[in-house]
Amino acid sequence: GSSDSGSGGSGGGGEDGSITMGFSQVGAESGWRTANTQSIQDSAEEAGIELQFSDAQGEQENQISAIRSFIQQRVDVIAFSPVVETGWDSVLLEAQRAGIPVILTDRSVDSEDDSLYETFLGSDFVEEGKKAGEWAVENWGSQPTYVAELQGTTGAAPALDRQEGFADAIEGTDNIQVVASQSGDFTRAGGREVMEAMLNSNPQINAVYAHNDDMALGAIEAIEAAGKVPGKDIQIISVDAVRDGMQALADGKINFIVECNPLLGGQLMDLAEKVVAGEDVPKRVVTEETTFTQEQAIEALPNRQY
Amino acid sequence: MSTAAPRPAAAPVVEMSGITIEFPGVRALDGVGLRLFPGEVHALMGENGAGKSTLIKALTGVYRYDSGTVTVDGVEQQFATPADAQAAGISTVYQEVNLCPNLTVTENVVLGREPRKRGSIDRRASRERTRRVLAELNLDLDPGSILGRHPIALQQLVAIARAVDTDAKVLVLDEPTSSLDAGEVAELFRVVRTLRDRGVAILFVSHFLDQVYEISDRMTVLRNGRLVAEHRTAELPRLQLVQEMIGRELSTLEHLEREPAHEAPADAVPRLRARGLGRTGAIAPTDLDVHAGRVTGLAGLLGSGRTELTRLLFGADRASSGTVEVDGRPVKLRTPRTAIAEGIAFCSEDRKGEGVVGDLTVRDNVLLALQARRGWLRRIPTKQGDELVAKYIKALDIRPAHPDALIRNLSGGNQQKVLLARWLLTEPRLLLLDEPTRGIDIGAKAQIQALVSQLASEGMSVVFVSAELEEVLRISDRITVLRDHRTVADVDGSTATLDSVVDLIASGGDRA
Amino acid sequence: MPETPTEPRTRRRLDMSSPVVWAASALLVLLVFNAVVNPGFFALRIQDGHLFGSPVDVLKNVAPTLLIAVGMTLVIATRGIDLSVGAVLAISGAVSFTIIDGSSDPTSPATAAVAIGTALAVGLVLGAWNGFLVSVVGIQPIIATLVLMTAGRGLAMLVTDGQIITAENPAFDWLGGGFVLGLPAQVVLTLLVLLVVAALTRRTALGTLIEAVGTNPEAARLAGVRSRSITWTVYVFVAFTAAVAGLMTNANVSAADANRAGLFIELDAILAVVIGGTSLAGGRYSLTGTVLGALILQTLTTTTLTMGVPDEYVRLFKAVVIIAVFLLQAPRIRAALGRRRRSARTSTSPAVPVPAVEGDDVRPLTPASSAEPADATAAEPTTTDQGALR
Amino acid sequence: MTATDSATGTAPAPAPERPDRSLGQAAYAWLRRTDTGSSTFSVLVTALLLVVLFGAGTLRYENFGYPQVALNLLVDNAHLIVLAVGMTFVILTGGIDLSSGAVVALSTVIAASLLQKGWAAPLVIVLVLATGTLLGWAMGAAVHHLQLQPFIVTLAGMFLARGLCFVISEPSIPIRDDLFTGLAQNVIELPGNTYLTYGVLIALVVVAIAVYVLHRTRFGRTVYAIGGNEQSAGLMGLAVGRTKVAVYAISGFCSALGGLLFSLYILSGWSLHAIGMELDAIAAVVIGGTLLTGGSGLVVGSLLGVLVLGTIQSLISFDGGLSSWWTKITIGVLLLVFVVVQRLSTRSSR
Ligand SMILES: Nc1ncnc2c1ncn2[C@@H]1O[C@H](COP(=O)(O)OP(=O)(O)OP(=O)(O)O)[C@@H](O)[C@H]1O
Ligand SMILES: Nc1ncnc2c1ncn2[C@@H]1O[C@H](COP(=O)(O)OP(=O)(O)OP(=O)(O)O)[C@@H](O)[C@H]1O
Ligand SMILES: [Mg+2]
Ligand SMILES: [Mg+2]
Repeated sequence: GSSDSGSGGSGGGGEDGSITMGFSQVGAESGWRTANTQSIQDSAEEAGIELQFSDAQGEQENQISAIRSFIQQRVDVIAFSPVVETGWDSVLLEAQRAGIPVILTDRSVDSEDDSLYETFLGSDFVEEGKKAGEWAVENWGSQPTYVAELQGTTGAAPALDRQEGFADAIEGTDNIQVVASQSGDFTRAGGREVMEAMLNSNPQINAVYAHNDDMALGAIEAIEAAGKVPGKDIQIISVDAVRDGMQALADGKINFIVECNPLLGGQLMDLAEKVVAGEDVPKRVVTEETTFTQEQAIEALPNRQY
Repeated sequence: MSTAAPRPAAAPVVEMSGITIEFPGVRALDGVGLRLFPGEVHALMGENGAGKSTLIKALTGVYRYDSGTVTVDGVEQQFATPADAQAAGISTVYQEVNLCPNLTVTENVVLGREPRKRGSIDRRASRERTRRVLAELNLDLDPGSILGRHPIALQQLVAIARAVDTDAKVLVLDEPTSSLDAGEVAELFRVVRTLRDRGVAILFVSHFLDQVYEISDRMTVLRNGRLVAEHRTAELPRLQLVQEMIGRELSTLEHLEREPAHEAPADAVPRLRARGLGRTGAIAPTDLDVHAGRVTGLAGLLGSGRTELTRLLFGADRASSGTVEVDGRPVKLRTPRTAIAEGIAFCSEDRKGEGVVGDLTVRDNVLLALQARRGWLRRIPTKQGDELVAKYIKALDIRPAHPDALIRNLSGGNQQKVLLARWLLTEPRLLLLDEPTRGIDIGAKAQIQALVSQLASEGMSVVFVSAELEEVLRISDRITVLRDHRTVADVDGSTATLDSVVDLIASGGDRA
Repeated sequence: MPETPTEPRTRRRLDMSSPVVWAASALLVLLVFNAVVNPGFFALRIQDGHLFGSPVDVLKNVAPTLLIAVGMTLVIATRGIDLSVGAVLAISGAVSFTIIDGSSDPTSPATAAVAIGTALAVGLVLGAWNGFLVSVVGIQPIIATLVLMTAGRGLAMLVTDGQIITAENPAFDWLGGGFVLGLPAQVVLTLLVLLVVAALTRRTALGTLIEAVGTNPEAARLAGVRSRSITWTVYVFVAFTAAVAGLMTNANVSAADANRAGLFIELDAILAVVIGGTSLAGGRYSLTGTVLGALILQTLTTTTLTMGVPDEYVRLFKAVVIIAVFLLQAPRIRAALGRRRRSARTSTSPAVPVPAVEGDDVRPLTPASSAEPADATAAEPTTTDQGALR
Repeated sequence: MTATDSATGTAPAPAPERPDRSLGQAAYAWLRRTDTGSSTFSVLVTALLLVVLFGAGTLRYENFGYPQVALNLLVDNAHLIVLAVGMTFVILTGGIDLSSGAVVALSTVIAASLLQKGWAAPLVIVLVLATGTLLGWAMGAAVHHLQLQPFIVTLAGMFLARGLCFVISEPSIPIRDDLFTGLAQNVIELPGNTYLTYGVLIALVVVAIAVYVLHRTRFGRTVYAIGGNEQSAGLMGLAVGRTKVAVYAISGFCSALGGLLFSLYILSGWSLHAIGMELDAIAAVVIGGTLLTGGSGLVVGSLLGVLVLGTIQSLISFDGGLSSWWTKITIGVLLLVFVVVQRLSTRSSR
């Protein structure tokens, strides 16, 4: 939730033994992201780590300047979810020179020199696409399936990777055919508008692969408005597993969701403590993620945290 | 059609012939010719809307003409831009002040031909040059001050200074004197004569016949877009000139004689009584009484504070001291709206900046003040609006007589008439007229003066400001004389003479 | 006395030089293109008594943008601009959904009424705030509204706590998915607002006064026009339209997304206004043009979606089409086309002076540049500019 | 004519010599001085407010007072400074350039993709600058020759530039070229353990050139004149058309240069970079005291405007406790306080 705007001002921890972490978040562009932020803030408090949190409003330059200011503030460890994979070498080099270890979360960077960061904690978007594709092959492969793909923001890493993973997985399955593919910008409104247009131009569509739950939920609205039954006439796969998506899955409007777990606060704090203590950590830590079918969703729903 | 006038021996520096320009719906010029000789002052005469400004713009590359030829120094030219004309030695002051209000006086004067030192602008030299031309016109202005903060008349003088500051062969002045007082006109003419003696050809437009006869050597008369005649000034009687301009005998010319003074009950409560009204830095605390049915003239030199005072009376500027009573009731004139609610109307001297709403039609412009007073909800019914507009177009002879023409396409004088109509329409009880006859031709001027007298005799109070002292004298029942931002005298209009008022203005006088 | 040329007054003639005509032709071309490329585009079907099909989608999806564009037209006519409409839209959605979500009876019509009323009231307050900054404090509109554009989205997220809030309320959902006479409720609502605005500006003097304020504020002030209240009012109004649009867009997906709802809608709205031929320099405006502009933009979007233009080419495709529309709008090009047409008809008609001054731009000096007359009877180009809705 | 200097009572007299003034009066006159339509005073007010803002940060946050924090304002915003300079030219003529953010993105994408293909860095730099200038020139030509509104022309330019970005490359591309990485990572060490980047130097040089051009050349005067009154400028015989086209070309060039500096800063090319950066540039220019209607403003003001935005951003990074929404609200409120105070303190002087 909201945070106390007056709590800043104390950088340069470490002397008293407590750890100060500078964390630069992408923004708050989706429910997923807010859950992610929440988890990090809560876990930091639990672990007794002092968190300097900075929101980049979706802009890389803000992230870079935030990291610079963390360096100025002499925090003990820096963590961030990069807005984009490229272009981090300089600022990571600065952190390294200042002797501050860096942990990546959620998304990786494509630096050639992987000594610039200690470890990368996060999910694998290509893998998520693959999981979605594999389920599609298994369940749709037997009859002709015309898939509408609702892509995320054009050019964004999750969108590109989820598209790639899905395409890899369904390759060779002649029955599954992606007949339309448009960007819905990861939003409900986008999902709805794109789906409406696709239904008009491609009446044969009988399956949807949405790069996130929000777009799937928007598509459901469009499908229902057009008089079809989501989950039956048109089957839907989506990624994320946020609460609304899980609810739709439990209600039978979505058929399958690949989880992309935002709750990596706990793992992050563990890693941070180890890194600051100088212990060895693996270069890549994959978040614990699963997939949900309708039955699993009904079961999992009551304990869902986000 | 044209009577060829005997001309000087030299070859003309500019010769225009058969110039035709057509605007949508109006043939503004129809086969007009003009010859300018070196070393002459040539007056271009014609009523409002006759096509004078258009002819000048055709010459200087602002408008492209449909047919006809322009030769400069014997070479046929069609200038694509004013810059080309300037490069060919034609320097122009257009009718509406065309300077950059955001720049300083110096920057405006030297703009486009700044002195340079090693590639960059030499500011000291610019300033010096500006000082020199300003001094030549005997103009005391801070060259570093922002142009837009000066009254329109001063801006006009700066524009003239700019035009004079070149070694042009041809100097074109479109109504340069419309808001200048006698002193400045004299200075201007001195400079013009110097230039003429140097061999510069000067084209001069003015509606003041006295000035034209004083300065010009020859004149060309236009009427309704056509060339009427070209004359030597000395050989053309005034009456004939007027006839040629308006195409008929001017009966109203007699009206130019003195208007009868309106009787005012001495003990009556003034319609407007100002006590100690002033604004820091603009006008010293002033007392002023304006009675019903009378015309109060404000006399003074340029910058004496007449405009400032009228603006305070209208609430256009906020007064910093003093009180105002209307019909004995104290009122606070905080905004123009409060003034309008008291039945006060104000016609500004800056018609381009503060008067016309260029994108709107003549009709909307005429009805604007009335509509604003009624509020947006109660729209003036179309029929009533049409009738009112038609009435005033006719009464003030606005041309073209199209309610739906865009006002920005009207000639300067006609725009002024539209603005007058805007305020007359509201039937104010106190009418503040700041230079209402600026740029208006003699026929219309007489009409407007007659109208003002008539309105006054019907009970309206009028405050009348004009750079033309004769006009103020002719029309006013009382004259308040201002000098250096304060009132210095208050005299009876019926007994005042030109000399006595000039004396007062010059000496500062004693409080009457 | 010589005659002044009198012209027949032609208020209702089709003037080929008017931007509105060209916007309309651009739309027509786009529609024809769709019909050819996409035979199914115009296929309308009736289902449960409601109309369905791409044209209906276009109308429904254009509704929020159009609504805001109508308000924006008035703001732009006063020489202003409002960048904060997207944020206001988000706030309106956030407030209404939070109320519904938090109410004890989330499905009752009364709750919906409270939610809608509160959202609209908040919209009015925000508009008043913008209007205050612009007309009283005197801050340049673009910066004054930039403040709310930035902070407003923050406020919306503060209301929703950064979450996407979902709620189902039948009465409220009608705003998004309801139908009136077979047409989507959003379309009907927008039409209604449009008609009211058209009536208000044409049947009262509001339109003229707004134009006066936008063209020459000082002259308007001295003529006694309430410039300040008029300016203030248009900002309140545009915020109101944004609030209504917020209700629509959020009801459309039954969720309030404070962070993404209405993102960049201010650009779309401004673009629609400008395509419609209204100048950003203030003054004369055309509501008809705005409607056409918004329709062009939405048709374009729907076209790219139904055609299935590959994602990486979508923006380029739109850019090219929009540039083409703009080129058609260019006064010079229109003038040239108009002249060609005319001289084909009557070769005797005299050439009209072409603007010769470098740099005569929006307010040209010259008679010909504002509008090339189709023929001599088009004496008042700007009165014919305006369609029936002005 | 008349001497209306109210001190001198006598009638027509040659301009009186200005009496000697005290130091205070001289200072006051200097403050009130205007140069090409722009007052020194409002820029000073802006500068003062900036210092106050920064001072507040120093008081509130430990470490905010480090010299490097102030220098980082330049380091982090070198690209924006260049962008704002170009934007200042355009806005001074009464125009606007909405394409600059997209041109920044396009520049990073072109640079990154060409470098990835192994082109030589200097060639790439020239090509990027040429592309930006050409695009700007085309937009200027459309504004002038086709008489289209600057807003829509540059908006179309923005769509076009973004569209081209996506066509060139959807995913982001890293820049690994030696020249680029060298320029990006080698810093200029300054005393006191502080540093600046080469990008900052370039940006400051651009500012200096712009100041010179605007105030010491005829071209610059013409820019101000057009902003004051375009019609008049034309009637006064200035090269209005050429200047307008040039101004957009300059802005295009600055956007491309800003794009190169940005790609030094982030060492990558991506279609989604710099979204909305044109608004930042416009905001910086306007905060710096330039009127959107044109004709009044100083480049130095725009530089200050960028620093104001940068300071607000730093304050937020240093706070470390602001959620996404409080961040937005805080930015908005700080911006508001700034422009209101600025407006109120310069109002009386107008
Ligand atoms: N841009 C324009 N568009 C349409 N008509 C115009 C335009 N400019 C001038 N006219 C018309 O051309 C005619 C001549 O105007 P012009 O300005 O030359 O008159 P003028 O002789 O200078 O009058 P004044 O003494 O009032 O200044 C008028 O009827 C005017 O309405
Ligand atoms: N020669 C001058 N030098 C400097 N400032 C001047 C000059 N003449 C006028 N002003 C300024 O103009 C203002 C007063 O002008 P105002 O318009 O009230 O005078 P006016 O009597 O109406 O003259 P007019 O309307 O003929 O210009 C004052 O602020 C004064 O400082
Ligand atoms: Mg004229
Ligand atoms: Mg005056």
